Amino acid sequence: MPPIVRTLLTRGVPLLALYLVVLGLIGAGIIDAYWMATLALICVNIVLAVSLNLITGFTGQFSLGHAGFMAIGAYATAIISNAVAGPAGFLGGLLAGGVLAALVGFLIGLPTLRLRGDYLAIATLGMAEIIRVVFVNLDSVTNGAAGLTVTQNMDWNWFFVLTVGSVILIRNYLRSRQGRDAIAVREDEIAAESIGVDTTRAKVMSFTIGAFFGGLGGGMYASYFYFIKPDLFGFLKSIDILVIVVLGGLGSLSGSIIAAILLALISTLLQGFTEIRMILYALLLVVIMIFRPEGLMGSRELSLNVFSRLGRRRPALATAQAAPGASEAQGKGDER
Amino acid sequence: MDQLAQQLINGLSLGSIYALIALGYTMVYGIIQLINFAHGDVYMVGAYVGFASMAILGLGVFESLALAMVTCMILGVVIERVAYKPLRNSTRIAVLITAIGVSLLLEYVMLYFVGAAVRSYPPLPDYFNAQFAVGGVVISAKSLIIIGVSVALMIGLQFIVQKTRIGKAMRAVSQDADAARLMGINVDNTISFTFALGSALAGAAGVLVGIYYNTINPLMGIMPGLKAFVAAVFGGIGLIPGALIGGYFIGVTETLVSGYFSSLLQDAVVFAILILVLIFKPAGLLGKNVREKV
Amino acid sequence: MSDILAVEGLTRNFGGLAAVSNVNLRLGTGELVGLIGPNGAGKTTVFNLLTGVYPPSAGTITFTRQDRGPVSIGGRRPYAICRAGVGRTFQNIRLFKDLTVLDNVVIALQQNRRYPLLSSFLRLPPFAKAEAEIHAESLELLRIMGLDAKAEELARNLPYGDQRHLEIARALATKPTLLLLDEPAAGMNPNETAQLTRLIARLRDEFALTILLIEHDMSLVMKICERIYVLDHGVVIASGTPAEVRANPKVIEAYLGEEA
Amino acid sequence: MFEIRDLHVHFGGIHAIKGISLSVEDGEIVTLIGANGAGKTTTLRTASGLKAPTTGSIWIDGKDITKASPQDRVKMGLSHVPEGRRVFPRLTVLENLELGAYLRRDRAGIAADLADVYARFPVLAERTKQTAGTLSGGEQQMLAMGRALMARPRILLLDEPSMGLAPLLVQMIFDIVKGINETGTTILLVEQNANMALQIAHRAYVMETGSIVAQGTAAELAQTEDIKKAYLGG
Amino acid sequence: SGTTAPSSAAGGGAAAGGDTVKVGLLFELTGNVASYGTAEANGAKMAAEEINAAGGVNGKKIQLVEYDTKSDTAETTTLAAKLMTQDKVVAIIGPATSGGMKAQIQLSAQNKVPIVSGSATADDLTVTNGKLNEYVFRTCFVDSYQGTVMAKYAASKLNAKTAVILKDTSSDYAKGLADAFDKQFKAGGGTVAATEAYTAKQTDFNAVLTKLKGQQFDVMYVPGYYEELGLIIKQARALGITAPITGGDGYESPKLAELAGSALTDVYYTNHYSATDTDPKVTAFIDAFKKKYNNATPEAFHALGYDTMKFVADSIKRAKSATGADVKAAMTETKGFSGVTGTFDVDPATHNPIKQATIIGYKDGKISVTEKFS
Ligand SMILES: Nc1ncnc2c1ncn2[C@@H]1O[C@H](COP(=O)(O)OP(=O)(O)OP(=O)(O)O)[C@@H](O)[C@H]1O
Ligand SMILES: Nc1ncnc2c1ncn2[C@@H]1O[C@H](COP(=O)(O)OP(=O)(O)OP(=O)(O)O)[C@@H](O)[C@H]1O
Ligand SMILES: [Mg+2]
Ligand SMILES: [Mg+2]
Repeated sequence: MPPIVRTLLTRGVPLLALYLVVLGLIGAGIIDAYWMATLALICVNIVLAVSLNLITGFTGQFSLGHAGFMAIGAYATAIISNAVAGPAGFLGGLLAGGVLAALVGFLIGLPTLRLRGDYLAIATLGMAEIIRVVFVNLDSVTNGAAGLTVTQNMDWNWFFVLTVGSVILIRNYLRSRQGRDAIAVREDEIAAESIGVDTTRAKVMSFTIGAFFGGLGGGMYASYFYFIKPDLFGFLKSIDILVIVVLGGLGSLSGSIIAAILLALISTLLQGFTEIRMILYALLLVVIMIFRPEGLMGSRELSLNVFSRLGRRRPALATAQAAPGASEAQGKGDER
Repeated sequence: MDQLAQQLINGLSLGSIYALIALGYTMVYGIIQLINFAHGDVYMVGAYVGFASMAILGLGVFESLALAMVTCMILGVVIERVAYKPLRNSTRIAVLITAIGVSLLLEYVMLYFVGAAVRSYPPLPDYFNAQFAVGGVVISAKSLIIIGVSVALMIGLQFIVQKTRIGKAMRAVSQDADAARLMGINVDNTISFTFALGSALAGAAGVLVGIYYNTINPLMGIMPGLKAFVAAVFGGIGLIPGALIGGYFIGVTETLVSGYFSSLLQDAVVFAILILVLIFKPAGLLGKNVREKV
Repeated sequence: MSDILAVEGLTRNFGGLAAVSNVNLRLGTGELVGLIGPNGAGKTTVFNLLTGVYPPSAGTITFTRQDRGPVSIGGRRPYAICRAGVGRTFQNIRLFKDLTVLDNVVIALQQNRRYPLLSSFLRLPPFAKAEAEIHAESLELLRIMGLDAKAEELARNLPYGDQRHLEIARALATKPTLLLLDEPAAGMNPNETAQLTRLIARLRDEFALTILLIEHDMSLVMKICERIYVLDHGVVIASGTPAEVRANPKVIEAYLGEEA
Repeated sequence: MFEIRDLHVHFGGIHAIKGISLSVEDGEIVTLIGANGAGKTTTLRTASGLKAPTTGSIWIDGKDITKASPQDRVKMGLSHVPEGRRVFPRLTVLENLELGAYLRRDRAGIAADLADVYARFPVLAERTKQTAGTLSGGEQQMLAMGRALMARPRILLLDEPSMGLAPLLVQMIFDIVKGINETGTTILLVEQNANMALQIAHRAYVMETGSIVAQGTAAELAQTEDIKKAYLGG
Repeated sequence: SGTTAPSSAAGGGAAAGGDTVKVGLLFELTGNVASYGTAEANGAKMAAEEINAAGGVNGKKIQLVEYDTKSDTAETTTLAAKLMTQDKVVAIIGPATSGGMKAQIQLSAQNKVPIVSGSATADDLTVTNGKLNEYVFRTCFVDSYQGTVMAKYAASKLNAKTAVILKDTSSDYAKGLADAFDKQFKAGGGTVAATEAYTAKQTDFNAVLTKLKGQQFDVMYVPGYYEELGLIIKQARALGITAPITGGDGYESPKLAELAGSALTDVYYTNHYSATDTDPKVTAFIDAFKKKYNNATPEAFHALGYDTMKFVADSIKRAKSATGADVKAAMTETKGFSGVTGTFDVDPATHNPIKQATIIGYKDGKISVTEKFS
C-alpha cells in the first residue's frame, strides 16, 4: 500500500465514520439544538486548546493570552460576515481573523518571546488585555461594550472540516522538522541553540501558528453563538483554555481533544446543580490535578490509526515547567 | 499643580493596595515558584472575616484585623497542605491549575454562602475618617494608614526573608529542596510557614481594603489579585521590594493615565508599559537577569 | 595545514572578574588539542565564548572552513555558530532528557535538511523525502556510536556513560568541522575513560574533525592530545606538546601537582 | 556506628538496590566503588533519607533511623555531600556555608568552623559574596564539602567528591577527606576514581547493578585481579 | 423525551396535559454580572411561589427550570436551546443583560418561545435594524427613555446648564443612558463639558474624579450600577465635588445608602418604583420579600424579576393555549399590567413597556424626593 492510501484508510475512514454518524444523528433529531450547541462549543474548544497546546505544551512558552487571539478572530469574522453575506463573507472572515491574529501574534511574539516562564505569561496576559480594551474602545467598528450580533453561519459540516483540519495541520506541523525544533526549545533552549536550532524563530513560528488557530477558534465561536462582546475574551477565558490543555496533558493533542469533550460533558452534568455547580467544578478541578498532575494523557497520544499501537509515547514536557531550582542543580544525575 | 499632587496621592494609595496583596504573592512565589492564584481570594476571605468580626461580633478594628490575619493564616496553610503539597513533584503548570481551582472554589463557596451582592463595612472610628486639606489637595487618614502599612510590611518581610534563620531556610528551599533537607531544614514546615505569612498578609490587606473602600464582595479578589501579580512581576517577581515598587508604579500609572488621558485606556497603558519594561528589563525593574551558567 | 580556528585577544569579564583575559589560540585543521587548567581557570568560559553562549568582552574569533573561507564568529548567536560548523558538548550533560535517543540526534541532524513549512503542514513530497533521509542518517550515526539498540529509549533512562556518548553523537549530527568537548570523561571510571579515549581518536579520523577538548583526566589528555593549552586565571600560562606541558613548572604548580 | 541491612530500593518498576548490607565503623573511611548506574548514589540518598527504601533498615549508633526524616538524621550527625554538588545557586558562598550549620546554635563554634573551612579552601574565602551558581565546577565542589563540614558531622557521606576536579585538587580533596577523617569523622565515600579511593580508605565495597559483589580491606581489593581489570583501568 | 423530532415539534410545546406549566429561568448566577442575575432570579422565584400558592395559572402550577449562564454568551445560547428544545418551556425569563438576551433572539424565533428580560435595556434588543424581534419582550425601560428623562429633569428641576458624564464602559446599559442623556441635554440648550468613563468592579475612582473636579459643571450624570456608584458618590464628596449626581435605575438598592453613607446627598435617579412607595402592591411586595430573604430590602433587580414572572404568568393566563406562540400573542396585547415597578402597556410595535419614570432624590442619606416625571 502506498503511504497516502494507508493514511487515508487508517485515519480517513474513522473520521468519515464520525462525520456521517453525527450527520445521521442530527438528521434523526437525536442531536437537537442543545446538543448541537454543545458540540459546537466542544469543537471551538478543541481548536483553541490544540493551538494553545502547540504554544505552551509543545514549545514550552507559557501563554496566558490566548483569549486575545480568540477575540481578534471573533471580531474579524463577525464584522466581515455581517458586512458580506453568504459563505464568502463568513469564510473570508474566518481566514482574515486567523491571519490577523497570526500577525498580532508575530508582532507581539518577536520581542516578548525572549522572556522566560512567568514573565512571558504576564506579557501575553497583558497583550490579551490590551486587545480587549482596544475592542471596547473601537466603538465605531466593534460597538464597544454593547457587543455585536452575528449571523449564525456554522453548521456541523463546517465544524467538522475546520476542527479536524486544524488538528491535522497542527499535528503535521509538530511531526515535522519545524515542530521538532519547537519541542527542542521546550526541552532545553541552550542545548537546542548549541545544535543549530534558531530558537527565536522556532518560538515565534509556533506562537504565530498557535495565534492563527486561536483566531480561527474565535471566528468559529462568533459564527455560531450569535453574539460577542469584549468581556467574553477576558483573562478568565484564557484560563479556561489553559485548563483544558493542562487537564488533557501538556504536549498531547489527543489529550486536549479528550479534555475538551470531557469538560463539556461535566458541564452538562452539572447544569442541574445550578447553585453549587461552580463549587463542584472547582472541586473536580483540584481533585483531578491532585490525582493526575500530568493531565489525563500525560504527553502520550492516542492514535486514530487502528492498526498502530495505541498510546505511542511522545516527548514529555520538562524544562519549561520544572522548578528553576531543578534546572540549576548541577550534576550528572537528574535526581528528581 | 494641585491636581497633579492630588493624583499622585491617589495613585500612591491605590498602589499601596496592590503592593499589600503583591507582597504575599511575591513571597510565596519567591519560595516555591508558584503563581498562587488563590492569593487574591484569601484576601477576599480576609475582608469577609474582618467584616463579620466588626459587623456581627462587634469587635474593634484592630481585633478584627488580627482575627482576619489568623483565619487567613490557617486557611493558607490548609490550602497548601491539602491542595499544593501533593503536587510538590509535579510541573509548575499543574500546580498553577490547582491554584486556579482553589481560587474558584473559594469564590464560589463564598458566593454560595454570602451571596453575590456587595456588602459595606460598618462605620469606623473617627480617626479613620479624618481628612486633611493641604492647599487644594485632600489627604485622608485612610490613605496615610494604607501607605504606611504597606511600607512597614515590606520592610518587615524583607527583614524576615533576608536576615532571619527561617528566611534563609525559605530561600534555600526555593532553590533546591533536597539540598535543603540535607542541611536539616524541614522543607514542609518551611513552605507552610511561607504560606502562613503570605496568607496573613493577604488577610490584613483584605481588612484594610474593606476599611478603605468600604465595599466587599466574593469576587473582589480577582482583579486586585491579577493587578498584584502584575505588580510583582513588574518589580521583579520574588523580590519583596519589587512588589512594593511594582504596586506603586502601577497605582500611579493608572491614576495618571485616567487623570490626564482617558480612564478607558488605563489598563491598556499599564500593560503596554509593563510589556515595554519587560522587553528592556526581562526580569522586572529590580530583577537581575542572571543567565544560566552552562 | 591551515588554521581552522584563530582566537585573538579573547576576553570576558563577569562583573569585576576577568574569567578569560587576552587569550590567543590557534587550531590547525585536523588537530586534536587539549585545554586544561585548574578549576575556575576559564576553560568552559572559553567554550561558551567560542559557541556564542556569551558574547566576548573583547577579542576576535575567526573560524575557517575550507569550502567557505574565514568568518568571524565572535558574538554571533549559538545556532549560527553551530551552523557554521562548530559543535560542542556540555560539562553538565544537556540532553533533551524526555525525548528518545533517536529524536535527540534527529533534531540536530535535521538542521542540515531543510524543507518548507508548507511541506510540513501538508506532508508534501519534499517532507517525506527529507524525513526518510533524516531518519536513516540518524540511525546510521547512532550505529557508529553504538547506541542504535537504544534508539527508542528516553535519553533520561540511559546509563551515564551512554548519555555522554549520545551528547557526542548529537554534536556530530550537526556536521561540525570543529568539535568542542567539555570534560567528556567526567564521572567515568578509569576503564570507561580508556574506552572513551579510543573513541575520540577514532571519531576524529572518521569524521575528519578538528577537536578541542577540556579534561581533567590526564590519562586521556596526555594520551591523545597533540598539543595542549594551559589556562590559569583566564590567562594562557603554557602551551605545547604533552611532554612539554607536563614538564612545565608553572603547570605543575598551578595544576598538575607533584604526582602527575 | 553506621549500618545498612538488607536494603531494597525501587524507582517505580526499576529495582535499583537489591538487598545490600554494609557497615561503617567508628573512625573508618569506607569506600563504595562500582560502575555507572550500579546504585551507589541511590544508596547514599537512601541513607540520608532523600529516598525511601522499599524494605531494609538503616542504623546509626545502634538506632534504627529508617523512618527518620532527613533533618532528624542531620541532627544525629549525618551529613551528605550529594552527587552534583547541589549548592544553592542563588545564595552567596557565605550563605551556603551558614546553611550548613542550620541546626547548630553555638555561634562561637560556627565561627570557628567557618574559619576552618576557609583555611581548608582559600578560594571560598576569596569568593564569600559570589553567588554559588556562578562558581566553576571545582569551586562548587569545595563549597559543597565546606557546607557539609559546617554541620560538624560525625558521619559524612561523600558522593564522588573528585568529579570534575583538576588533578591538583583531586589530590587535595583526598587529602582533605583523609584529614577530616583523622579529626574523628567517620566517612562513607563513593568514588569513580577507585585508585585514589582505595588508597585512603580502610575498607571497601564493590557494587554492581544494585548488589554488593565484593568487599574487604582496601589494600586487599586493590590487589584483586578482577577488580583491577574492571575498575582500576589496569 | 425525544420521540418526536424536537426541532419541528418545538413550537413552545407546553408540558402537554400535565398539571404544570414550565417556565425557564436563565440567569447569570455566576460570573461577571452574577449580582444582577441572581437578584432578578430570586425576585422571579418569589413571584412564582406566590402564584403557585394562589393556585397557579389556569389551574396549573408553574414549574421553573433554572440554569446558570455563567455570564457567558455561548453558555446562554446552549442553555436557551436546552430550555426550548428539551425542557420545552413556554417562556424564558432572563438573562438580566442585553448581551445575554441577544444570544437567544434567533433561537426564540426558531423555536417560537418568548423570552422576557426584566432588565435588558438596550434599545436595539426588541427591534433590530428596524425589524421587530417577535418573541423578545422586556418589562423595563429602554436606555434612551431614562437618559432622556434625567436630562430633562436636570435642566428643569436642577437648573443645570453644564453637565459632565461619567459612565461605566463595561456595560451597554450605561452607554445607552449616557448617549441619550447627552443628546437630550444638548438639545435642551445645555453643554456637556466632559465625558469620562470607568469600568465595572473598579473600586478606586479618585483619579477620574480629581480630573472632573477641575471642570466647572452644575450636574454629573453617572449612569451605572449601585456597586460602583456608592463608592463614586462617596469618593466624589470626599474630594469636595458638591454638584448633584444623577443616574438611572441601576442606583436602586439599599446598598447604595450603605456604601455611600452620609455622602449620599444631592443624588437623583430615574426609577421604576420607590421602596418608600405607599402603594399597597409595593408594600406587600417589600414585606413578603423581607420575610423570605432575611429582612433584606429588595433592589430594583428583585422587583423587576418579580414583575417579569408575574407578567409572564399573566400572559399565560390570557393566552389561548399554553404554547409559545399564543403566549407571545397575549404578551403583545398586554394592557394595563400592574406590577410593583409600575403599570404598563406593551407597545405592539416595539414590545417595550410603556411606563412612567419615578425620580428618586436623596439628601443626607435619606430619600427626599419621590416624583413621577416624564
Ligand atoms: N555567568 C557567570 N557569572 C559570573 N561568573 C562566572 C560566570 N561563568 C563563569 N564565571 C566565573 O568565571 C570563572 C571561570 O569559570 P569556568 O566555568 O570557565 O571555569 P572552568 O575552567 O571551566 O573550571 P572547571 O574546570 O571547574 O569547570 C569562574 O571563576 C567562574 O566563577
Ligand atoms: N530518579 C530515578 N528514577 C528512576 N531510576 C533511577 C533514578 N535514580 C536512579 N535510578 C536508577 O537506579 C540505578 C542506580 O543509579 P545510581 O544513580 O544510584 O547509580 P550510581 O552508582 O550512583 O551511578 P553513577 O556512577 O553514574 O553515579 C540506575 O539504573 C538508575 O537508572
Ligand atoms: Mg568547566
Ligand atoms: Mg552516582
